[in-house]
Formats: sequence, C-alpha cells, structure tokens
Amino acid sequence: MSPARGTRKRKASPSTQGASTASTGRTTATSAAAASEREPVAGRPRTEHRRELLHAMLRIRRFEERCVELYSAAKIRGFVHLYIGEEAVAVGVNEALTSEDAVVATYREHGHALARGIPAEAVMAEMYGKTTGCSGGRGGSMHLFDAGRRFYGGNAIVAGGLPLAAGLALADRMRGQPRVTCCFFGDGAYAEGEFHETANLAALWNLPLLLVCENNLYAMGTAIERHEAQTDLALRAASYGMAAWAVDGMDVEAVERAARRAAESIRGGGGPRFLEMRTYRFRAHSMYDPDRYRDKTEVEQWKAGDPVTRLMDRTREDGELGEKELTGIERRITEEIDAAVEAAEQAPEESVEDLLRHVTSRSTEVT
Amino acid sequence: MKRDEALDMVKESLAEVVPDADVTALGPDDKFREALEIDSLDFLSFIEILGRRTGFRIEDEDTAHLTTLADSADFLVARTADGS
Amino acid sequence: MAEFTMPSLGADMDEGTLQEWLVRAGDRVRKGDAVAVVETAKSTIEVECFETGTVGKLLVDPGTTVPVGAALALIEPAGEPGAPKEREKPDKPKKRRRGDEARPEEREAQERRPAAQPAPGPAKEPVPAPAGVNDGVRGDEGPLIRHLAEQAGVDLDAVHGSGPGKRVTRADVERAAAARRLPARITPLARRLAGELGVDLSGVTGTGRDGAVRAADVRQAAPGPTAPAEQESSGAAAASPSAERRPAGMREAIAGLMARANREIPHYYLSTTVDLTAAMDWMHEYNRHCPPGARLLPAALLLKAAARAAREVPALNGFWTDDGFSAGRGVHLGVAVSLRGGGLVAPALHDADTLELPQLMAGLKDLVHRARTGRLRGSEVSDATITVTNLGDQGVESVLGVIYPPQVALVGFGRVVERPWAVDGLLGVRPVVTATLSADHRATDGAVGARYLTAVDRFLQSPEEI
Amino acid sequence: MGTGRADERKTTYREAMREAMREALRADDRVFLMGEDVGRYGGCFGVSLGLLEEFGPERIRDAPLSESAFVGAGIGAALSGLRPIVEIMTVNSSLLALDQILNNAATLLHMSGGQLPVPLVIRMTTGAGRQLAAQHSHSLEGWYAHIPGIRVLAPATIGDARHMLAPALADPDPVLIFEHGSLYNTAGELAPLSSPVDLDRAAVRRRGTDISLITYGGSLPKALAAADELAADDISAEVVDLRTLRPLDDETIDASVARTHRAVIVDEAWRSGSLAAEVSARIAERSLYELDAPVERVCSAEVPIPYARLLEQAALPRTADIVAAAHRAVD
Repeated sequence: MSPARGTRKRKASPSTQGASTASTGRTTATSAAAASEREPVAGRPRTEHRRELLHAMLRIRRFEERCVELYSAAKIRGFVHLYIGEEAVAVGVNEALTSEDAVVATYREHGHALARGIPAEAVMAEMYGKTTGCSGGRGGSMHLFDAGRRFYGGNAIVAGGLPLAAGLALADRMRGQPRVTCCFFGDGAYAEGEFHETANLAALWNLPLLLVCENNLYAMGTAIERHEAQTDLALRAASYGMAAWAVDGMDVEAVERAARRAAESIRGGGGPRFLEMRTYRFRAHSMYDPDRYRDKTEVEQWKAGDPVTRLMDRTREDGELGEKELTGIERRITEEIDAAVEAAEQAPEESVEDLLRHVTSRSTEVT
Repeated sequence: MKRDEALDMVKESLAEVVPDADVTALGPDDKFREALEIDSLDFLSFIEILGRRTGFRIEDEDTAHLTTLADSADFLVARTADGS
Repeated sequence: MAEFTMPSLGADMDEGTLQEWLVRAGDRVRKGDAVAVVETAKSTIEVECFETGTVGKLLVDPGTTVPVGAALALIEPAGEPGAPKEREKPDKPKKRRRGDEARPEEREAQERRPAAQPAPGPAKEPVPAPAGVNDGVRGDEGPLIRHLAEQAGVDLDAVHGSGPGKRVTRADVERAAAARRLPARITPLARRLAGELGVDLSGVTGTGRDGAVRAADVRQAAPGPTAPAEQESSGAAAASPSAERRPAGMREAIAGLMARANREIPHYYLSTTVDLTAAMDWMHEYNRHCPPGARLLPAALLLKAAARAAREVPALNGFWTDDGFSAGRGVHLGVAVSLRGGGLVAPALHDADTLELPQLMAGLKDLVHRARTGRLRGSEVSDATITVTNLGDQGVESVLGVIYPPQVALVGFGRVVERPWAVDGLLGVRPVVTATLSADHRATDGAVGARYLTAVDRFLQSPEEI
Repeated sequence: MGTGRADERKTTYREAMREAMREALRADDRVFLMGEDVGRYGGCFGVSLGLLEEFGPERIRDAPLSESAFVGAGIGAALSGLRPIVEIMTVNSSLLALDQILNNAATLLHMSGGQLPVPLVIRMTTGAGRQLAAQHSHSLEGWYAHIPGIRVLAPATIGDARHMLAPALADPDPVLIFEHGSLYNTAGELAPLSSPVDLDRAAVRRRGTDISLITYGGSLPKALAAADELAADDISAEVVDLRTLRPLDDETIDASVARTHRAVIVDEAWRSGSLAAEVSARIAERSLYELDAPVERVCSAEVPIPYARLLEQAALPRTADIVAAAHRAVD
C-alpha cells in the first residue's frame, strides 16, 4: 500500500520518482515504483471492471498467439511484431481515453488496435491482406487504421508517429476541443530527433498530447543501456517542461490510474504529459528475430510478473474470479478469434485491378 | 476544352489515320468518312487516337456523333464540359 | 551457294521490280528473314529468303525489273565452305538444305533460272558494300580521290565509277560515303513519314546533324507535290496521295486477272440474309470492357464465321488447277483491301479459322495497314485459299464478286443494316447483313455453296463460340 | 478580396503569393500558416509579411527549427480536419522532413485503405542563382515528383503564384508548392482570373512551330528569353510551362511535340535522374515517331552549386545554352 501512495504523492515531481526507480535496477517488473493499488475504480464496480481488464488483456494475448500459429502456417506474412507481455499498457491506457480521443501507435500495435475497439475480425483480415481488413489489405500487421475510431496507425518508422500526433493535438487545441491525442512509442524512439522535436513542440504549444513511452528495454536488439546515455526516460522528458513519470507497465491497474490522471490534466488544459511504461516483451522483436541478445533468465524473471497472471491472481485472492468465470472469458475469446480467422479465410482478396486505388483521393491515376 | 482546340484535335487525329489526305480541304459539315475514304478499321483507329489525345474513352455508342468535323468538335466540347 | 530468286507472289505475277535491299553482302540471314522489297504490278512486298546463311553477293540493283525466278542474290548456306567460321564441329556432315524448305513455286522458279547465269564462287569475304554497288573495272584514281575515300571509309573497289573510263569521281565517293552512313541516322519521324509516303530512304540525303535524314528531307524526296512546311502541325497531312506513285500496272494486272476469272470460271451465286442481333450485342458488350485499341469490328466476326465455315465445307477452300480441285492446307482467308486512290489487294490472313477473335482483329488491322503501306509479305500475297470481300463500308447491301483464280470461292458481305425482321411470327427491327457466295461450278455445286452460307449464318448466331 | 475583378494591376510574385494566402485565410477558418519565421519575421522571403497582424499568432504560427515535427504536425492537423499551409524555409531543409512527407503524407491514404486523406499544402523555396552556395541552391522538386500520392506544383508566373494556392488547398491530398527564389521579385500585371487554374494541365506560354522548350519554375523566364532570341533567327519556339510536376500533363507535352517535332527540356536540377530525364523518357515512350531530332536537355552542371558568381552562373542553365540546344535540334 504505502509505496503506491508514495508514488501518487511524488507524481508531481516525476524526476525524483523516475530517478529512484532507475537506480533500483530494471530486471523485474515489480521493482518499478508504481505498484498496484487495490481500490475500486471510481464509479464502477471493481469486480466487473477487473474482469473487463482481464478479458481485454487475454483477448490480445490469445489473438497474438493465434497470429504466431497462422504465421507459421504462412497465412500471415510480412513483419509481425508481437505485444505479448505488454498488454497491460494498451489496455490500461485505453481505459483513460474516450471515443473522441485519438490514438497513434507503432508497428507493434495489434494490442492498441484491439483495445481501441477495432473488431478482431477486421484486424485479422488485415493480417491476411484481405479487403475486409481495417486498412483494406494495404497495411498489414504494421499499418492498422480505423478513421472512425480515430486510430491513426500503425506507424512503422520509429518515432514517425510523434509529429503527426502533435498535429492532431494541435488541431484540437486550435479549435478548443477538449480531446486528448495519445501517442504510443517505444524506448527506441527516444533516440530519434523526431521524439525530441515533438516533445519540445508539444510543451511549447501546450498541446493536449499524452506521450506514452513503452519502455521494454530493447530497441529491437539493442539494450537501453547501450542506446541511451541517461536511461531514466521520464526524467529526461520532464526537462522539456512537461509533467512526466514512470509507471509499472506490468500492472494494468497502475497503468490505468496513471493514464487517467494524465488524461484528466491534459483535458484541463495542462498541456502534454509523458508516461514511461516499464514493461517487457516476452517474445522476440519480430517473427524473424532469433532473440540472441537477451538472457533467458531475464526473460523468465519478467515472465514471472506477467500482467495477465498478476491481475488474475489478484482477482482470485480478492474472491472476485472463479474458475467458471475464467473459463467463460476464455471461451468467449476463443469463439471470437475462431470467427475472426474463419471470416478472414473467407474474405475476398483485393482485386489486382484496384492496385492503384487510394494513391490519390481523386482517382487511380498513376502519375 | 475550347472548340477550336477540339477541332484541331479532330483534324490532327484524322490526319494521323489518313496521312495522305488533305484535311484542310475538309468542310465543317462534310461527312469525313466518305470524303476521306475512311473505312471501319480506319475509323476505329481514329477513335483510338482521338481517345488518346483527349484522354477520355469514346464508346461505340458515341460514334454516331462523330461524322463531321463540326459535330465531332461539338461532341468533344460537350464531353469535356461534363467529364473532366 | 544458294540463289535467292525473284519469287512468284501470285498467279498473275510474272515479273517484279527489286525496289530495295534490306540486307547487304556479308549479312547473316535466317530462313524467313525479309531480305528485299519487291514491287509487283499489284503491290510492294517484303520478300523473305528460304535459306539460313550469309549473303554472298547482291546480283541485281534496286530499280531493276526481272522475271520471276531470276537470281537476285547469292546466299551461302550456314556450314558451307567460305561461310564465316562459326561451326564448332567441323566433322558434322555438311548438308545442303536448299530446296528442302522451298515451296513448289520456288523450286520451280529455281529450275527455270536462266542457264546462262554464271555460277559465282563463294564470296572471298563479306564485303560491306553499300546497296547498288557493282563490281567495275577500276580506273586510275588520283591521290585526292584516294584520300577522300580513305577519310570517308569508302572501299574504292566497291564504288561504281561514273567518270571517263569508269573512273571513280569525287562525287561517286561522296555518294558512296553518304550511302554508308544512311541507315545509322534517320530520325524516328522521318522513318515513319518515309513509310507513309513510300519514300525509299536509301536515296535520301540527310541534312540534319551528322547527316541525319529528317522529316523535311523525306518530304523533299516524296514523289508528287511536297507538303508545305507550314502544315507540319497535322503530322504528315496533305502529303502526296499514294495513288500517284502506284504503277498503272496494278490496274492492268487486276484487269487481266479478273478477265481471266470471268472467262474461265463458271460462277454461280448464292445469297442469304443473316440476323446479326446476337453477334452485335455480344460485340458491343465485349467492346465496353476493353480499351479502344482492342475493340472488335463486325468485320472480325464476319471473317471468323467465313473462315470457320470454310473449314466445315472444305470443297470451297482451295484451288482449281489443271482441271482438278486441290484442297487448301489450312484456311488462309484472303481479305480484299481496297487501296486509297484505287486498286485492290487480297492478302491472306493465315489460319484465320483458328484465330481467337482478338487475335484475328489484330491480325486484320496489321494486314490492312501493311497492305496500304506496301509492306506485305510474299506468303501473304500468294497463300489465300478463299477470299472475303466486305463492301459494307462502302454502303452497299450485297456484293456478287468475281473469284480470284485459282481459288474457287469468294464470299461477300454487305453493310450491316437495320431491317424489319420476323421472329416467331412477331415483327421487330434487327441488324442484318447479306452474305453472298460466288463459287466455281467446276469445283462445287449449289448445294455445297448453300451449306457454306448456312454454316456462316449458324456461326454468327453464337458469337461467343466463334 | 485582394483583387477586384476588373483591375489589372501591377504586383510581384511575392505579393501575389501573399494575396493568395490572405484570400485563403479569410475565406476558410480551417486554413492556417505554420513554419519557421512566418510570423514576427514576416517569412524568410517576406512572403507572409503582414499576415500575423491580420490573423494573429494562432493562425500565423511560428515554429521552432524542427522541420520534421512541424511538417508532421501539419499532417496531423490535416487529418483532423484543418487545412494547414506549412512553409519550409527552403527545399534544402525539407530534407529534414522527408520522412514525414514520404512516409506519412504520401502514404497514409493508401496504407489506410482510403480512410485517411491528408489535405495539406507545403510551400518551400527552391533553386539557385543568388550566390547561396552548395547547401542553399538545390532544385530537388524532381525528387518529390518521384513520389506517388502527392502533387507537386511549381508556379512560375505571377498569375500562377496568385491562383494555384486555392485549388491546391481544395485538393484532398498533399500538395507541395515550389517557389523559385529568383521569382519573388518578378513584377508584372496580374490579369483577372477567367477560370480557376486546372492543376492537371501544363500551360503553353508561347506558341511555336519549330521546337518545344519544355520547362518550369525559375527556368521559365530563361526559356521565354531564349524563344525571343530564336525568333530573331527565324526559329519559332513553343514554350511549355509544366507547372504541375506531378502528375505530369502528358497530353500537353505530346501535343506540343507533335506540333514541333523537336524538344529541349530546361530544368535547373542536375541532369542525372532529373525531372528532365523523366520528361525526356516520356517523349521517347509516347512521341518517338514524332521526333525529328534527338531530345535536348539543358540542366545544371553536375556539381555542388559554387558560391563564386561566375562559377554559379556557369553551372546553371543560361538562356544562351537553351538557344544553342534549340539550334542543335533545328539546324
């Protein structure tokens, strides 16, 4: 209890908090400072809410496990980056967003897309490259889009989504709309100029932008100690003049609380906020990655803090989840994914005659 | 498209199909298929060339409008007005 | 050493004028390559050779008229002594392949070769002599001429001297030098115009950069009134009508052939009117889905139907020779093409019965284009087994034609017109065409002809299948 | 609006561009201008001078020297329904924003299966000729014209400077406008607009029958001067101003070559892999049998543009070079 309260109190001075966590070593998830807080979320029955969170995380986990299977069966091709292990971040942050808000994500964005509410069917069909995919088969795993849900990708250039997110936020600010633009990016993006340009711009123009850094400790195969001189990312973000703090990204409830707080202050006109989500991917960078750069024991230690199991255990302890409920959740997810795969299998291929569609809005002109 | 541009385009297309014809001697209301001895194959080339020059597709049905320089030019002007 | 001879390109041809060499001595040629352009009384044709080997010597100058069968050039077959050393296995038996591929006409032609023709030995080595250069007794050229020739890269031995005592003059060297350069520098527009205006580029002097032949040079060289430069904007418009350069011989040749046909062939005529609703509907639908360049014309369907019917009624597809009928090998549909400014040719669309409609349409366009630009191939002129004439474009409804000897049938189609038409007791307006058949009564009787026209009708009722 | 209908009046290219922006800002409150020094400073080239006073700092928005961030922000704002005009100081610094232009602006529509058009206008200065040396003299518009999904404009006349912005803003897709630095001071009459500029069409600036001088942007004045000189030699030159570099107006080029049968392409970019190369290839592809002479190209020498005046002038296409090329083709 007390560390969590401590975290909340120190939130206003993120540098202290960030610095302290940075010095405690980064090998286990639970060592991150923002530990869980076992209180019901305001205004919603806790039990039901936790079941929803669990459902959302498990859904992403099972969906991606199926993707691995389908990739191995050559149903899905291209780069596929799995989110397994990091589900708490997308699910927790999404709780803080409304349907009016905008989301910009990275190429590891299946979780964000599913959490955002894009139907599993549309995401799966996109992985298959079918017309019914959420990007009409033109994007694939790395480029999931849904304009109606204000989900702006799926950006596969590291840090490339940041300036764009600043622009979405700028438009809201100029029109006085109390909306938040949430941009996810990884620790690798921190090394790019586009991150720093955007952080400066957002703070300078007081943009309603939530910067969520998913620090999974590796920029592809390069450990953070090997690509950042100062590994305390929240501390550095604070130097741009925005509130910034580190969060235990393996605890969905901690993520949700931090995100809600950040979103509220953004909506209140407080300008941009930065969250460093300390998390870990359990699987390799992509389907091609032999994962030679990580120590197996390190992976195992982080797996011990699996966000899904953690929430499951906590809910069981509190007597809020029995085997029956859990089986029910798993069954609903399996059915949904089965249906999504089936639909993707059946869906029509995009006609090659339509190759040049959507190059410009007007027509299929080539030049 | 302006009408004289259209007219030039029709004349140029005809000249391309029937290189040895004197298109300048053709009156605006002369039926050029007869005047220039254009058979159906030539006429098809004419449609093809005219389509290429103007950038739009001329259908079989449109060919009824393409009998003289004048009505061909009118057709092109009308088509560009409502099309591109 | 094989001879390349003036081919027979039709029953009505007994001589031809060599208009242009497409090869030079020393060039490698393959069986089927076009090697020369020959002008006959009816048209200008690219003729192919039937040997693979090396061109030894060109025996006839452009502009010379020679009888069918006369030797035009010597071709050293591949593998003969004196041919460029390309063979890897010298021990392989050297077989002369001459005559193997030649069709009866050619073989006959070769046999009829004047015996007086000296049998030239193998060429010493390939000589890149420009077209039209003869061996001549070389006079005594001065140092200036030698210098000029050396500078221009002209072999004096290969230059025809026009000075006293056949001495090579400065002008001869310059002409030879220009001739050498010609093929290298002709602008694309000039090349196109030359084709359209029927200008032989080998005689044109270029005024462009590095002696390039340009459009203006071609226009200058074109027979008849040249186009004023101001009219360039319409491309090649207003150039000389091709009729003016067409030999009056064509009229004579047609006259002779048709008179013979009418005199010798007892024609009978049949006609029937065919409902084209299905064919036209199908064609319009097809055209709607394809680019303008690939569209079909009714003529394509009519030709295809005529060809399929000819396959079904083989008695009409072939030749009457020596008091007997011999069936054609394959259906090579003669297509009557009227030339602008008068005249007529009927080149063959080979194996028309087997062509898919788009292929047939493309073949037809190509054939007509080449017929009108004087670029038909020899085999196309001589191979037709049955001819179709389609005068629909001229506005007439039916045509009763004269058969091309030695063929035994001519099919005519008129204009596609809308006419009242009764089907199952109801009257409607339908597109119809009148199909006619002129047939040789020596070869067939009316019943055979009737079967033919019925077949044409049937094929046109299921256009998707023809 | 700035120009009344009837008045044909004296103005400059710079003022015409400013007038176009003023008109757009007045007409549509979704339009705003963003870039380095567009506000207080009045624009690096003075194009936006006075706009801050009329429209305020929200809509005439000075940006930090973060090309990638503010171009990307323009893309995001466009996605969100605004109509940003982003000014990049010069084409040289646009390289810092290339990722956003190529990977986001040009691809989002396609990558999202048609869901996300990006109605963004990006303006920048291009070209050499003012002794700015190697890093500030590029003509890289041809690079941008390589990219599917964007439209590339190069207004070369006062009329186009005044009238191309409105249709560019109306275009649902990204439009890049390249303004040659040497044109800003061009003064002349601005004729009233008879009909909106068609962004798909090149403009024939002068009719001729002997040779087509095909050019755009800062080279147009040189080509027109060359046409005058050629006229004195009795050569009638047609001058085609491409003005839209992507998509190229093939029909106008084809028609011109069909009239003249000869072409000289004038492009201030380097010759290798240039827009001039593209136009030249298209002429070969589409009009080979119209050509009565090889296509000529007059481009910049393949050298980083030097500072020294004489060297710089020698590196760039000059009127005399164009005249000489035309003579090579015609004589």
